[in-house]
Amino acid sequence: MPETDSRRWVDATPRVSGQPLEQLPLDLYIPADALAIWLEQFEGPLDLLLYLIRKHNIDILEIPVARVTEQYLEYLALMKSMAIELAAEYLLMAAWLAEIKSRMLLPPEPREDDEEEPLDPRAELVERLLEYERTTRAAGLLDEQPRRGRDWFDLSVEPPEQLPAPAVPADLAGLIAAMNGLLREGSVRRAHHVRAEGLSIRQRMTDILDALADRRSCELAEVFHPEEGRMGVAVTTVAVLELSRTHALDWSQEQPFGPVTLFRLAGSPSEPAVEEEMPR
Amino acid sequence: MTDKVPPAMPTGSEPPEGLVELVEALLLTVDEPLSLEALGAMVGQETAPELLEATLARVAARWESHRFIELASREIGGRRVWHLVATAAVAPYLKAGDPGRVPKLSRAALETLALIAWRQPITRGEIEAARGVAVNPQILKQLVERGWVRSLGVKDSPGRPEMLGTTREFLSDFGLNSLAELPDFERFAGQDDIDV
Amino acid sequence: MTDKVPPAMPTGSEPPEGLVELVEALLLTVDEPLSLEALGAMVGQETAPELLEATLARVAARWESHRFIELASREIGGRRVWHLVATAAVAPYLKAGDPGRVPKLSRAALETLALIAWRQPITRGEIEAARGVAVNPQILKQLVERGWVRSLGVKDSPGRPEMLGTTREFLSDFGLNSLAELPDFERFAGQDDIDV
Repeated sequence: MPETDSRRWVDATPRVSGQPLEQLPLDLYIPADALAIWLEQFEGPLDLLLYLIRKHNIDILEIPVARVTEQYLEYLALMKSMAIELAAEYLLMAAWLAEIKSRMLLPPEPREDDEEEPLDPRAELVERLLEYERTTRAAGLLDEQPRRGRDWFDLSVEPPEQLPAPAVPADLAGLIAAMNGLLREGSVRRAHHVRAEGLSIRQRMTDILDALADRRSCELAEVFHPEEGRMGVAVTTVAVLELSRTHALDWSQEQPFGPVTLFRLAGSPSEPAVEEEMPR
Repeated sequence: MTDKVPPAMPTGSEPPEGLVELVEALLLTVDEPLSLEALGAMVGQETAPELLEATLARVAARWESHRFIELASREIGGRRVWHLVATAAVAPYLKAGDPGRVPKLSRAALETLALIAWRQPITRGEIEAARGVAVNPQILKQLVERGWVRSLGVKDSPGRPEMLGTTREFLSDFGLNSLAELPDFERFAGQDDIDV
Repeated sequence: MTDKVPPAMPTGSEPPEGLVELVEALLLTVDEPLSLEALGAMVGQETAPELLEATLARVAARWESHRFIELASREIGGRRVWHLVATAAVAPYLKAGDPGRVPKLSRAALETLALIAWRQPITRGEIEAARGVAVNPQILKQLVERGWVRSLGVKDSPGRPEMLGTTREFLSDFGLNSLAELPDFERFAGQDDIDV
């Protein structure tokens, strides 16, 4: 695809078809904001071109490049006038159309083997339009296909408790998707006004609680890992502070700069209570 | 939800057939037990709880004679929830047919595990707050039995809630060396908020 | 399986009520659609396939008048499988209860998914060339998160672009048994059916 000509078209914008474009294309008598929404729905230059070709019942293999280019530029000017941000691809396409148009005016380039017909300057454009048209139809077919979660839903009853739970395979992608879904719904953020801690801090919080798993107290020094450097010390400190802030542990210090002791608050960890009632 | 067409609902307490069938379908489609509130939110807020209860009674009656499925209800976190369950009579048949079964974590289980992984130490109440529904004890049990979730002790706050965290086995099963290898969502979430 | 008590089974082709209820329960308990063989293995090998077929017909009849649930069957790898499913009629209610549930696919997402399905392995650059616009990373992320698209590794060409393809879940969510069931991509273009 030629890339050199895009600037030329940008310079020409104010004078599309020789005059500033103030009037909508004839077939577009719709309110301006509805029009803007409609224009924004084009999926790109190929989509817009295909629309123009279909609208005017043009044979895709015999595109009148001059006419189509003119209309394409009109639509682009219209989109610009509605302050729709145009992707660079639209401008590249404009440049490409202009190039094809000018090559159509020149005598055909002779082909090296000169057995076949001379190369049509439109050939590549036509191929890309056809490919995009296939894509849109394939997408339409997919959309019509009955789909789980839209057209039908799995049903299930809870299996009887006597059934040993089969080992579920670990599914990291599913796990990440689940968390992402929760965050997107916003419920997680609302429920947690706590400043976001990084996962390394979360990990350290768990490690510290672990150190207290089988005894009532331990020295702060035991959970520091000097080899981790300043970052590691900071992570541990934040983890301890967060744990004590949320009443997950307590700490004491006999004298300033003396050793700090961490205390487990109560009850030793056991199997999580998965029984029916849970105080809330 | 303007595209929702709730079935016509008379004010009398006798639930219309359409509502009974809808509640039946919802109980079978959603993979966790449903409370009256949850059902109400789906069926339409204007549905009176009494009507929903009458509807559940009708659903129960429809399945009462069924040898293998029943409507069960239980209390979770102070709220009554309902779901359709297979009775013990199905168990021997399920074992026989096992080979083709590919077990998968339900969405509810994945979300619970995700919250435990990313937000540990986390209490059950915090999971409930984040997901907006009561934690199904079956799901926690499943995660504990699978060896991925464990208790980290209790918190000294009202109710002395238990803190949950993931295990070493969780890391190794999910191919992680440490939790820090999980994507850090806080930044993503922040960006999403700006976008929307 | 000595503890299994198959329902009494007369030799006539009319399935006994107990068998109908058992098959119903199995269809609802097992996560996957079941073939006659799978059902036979669970119910008991001695059950004739004809009897199972008659039983499935009875199950279908029981749910026929239900507004939201039906017995669906399809062909997988040359074998017919059955499952009980909720129809699209429940969708608005599920959405009301959980607005975050499965977002709609945009046209851009559908086109991207179509290219990945038909042209896999395909790189991002190839998708961009075919659609004429840059690929929005959010769309790829969405398709990966829904479990439909995955990486097939990188291509040994400049920039080592990633090759994308569809997953097994894509097939099952779209009710396909294999990619071969998708019509030939080339057939999508043609002057004849360009309707304006």
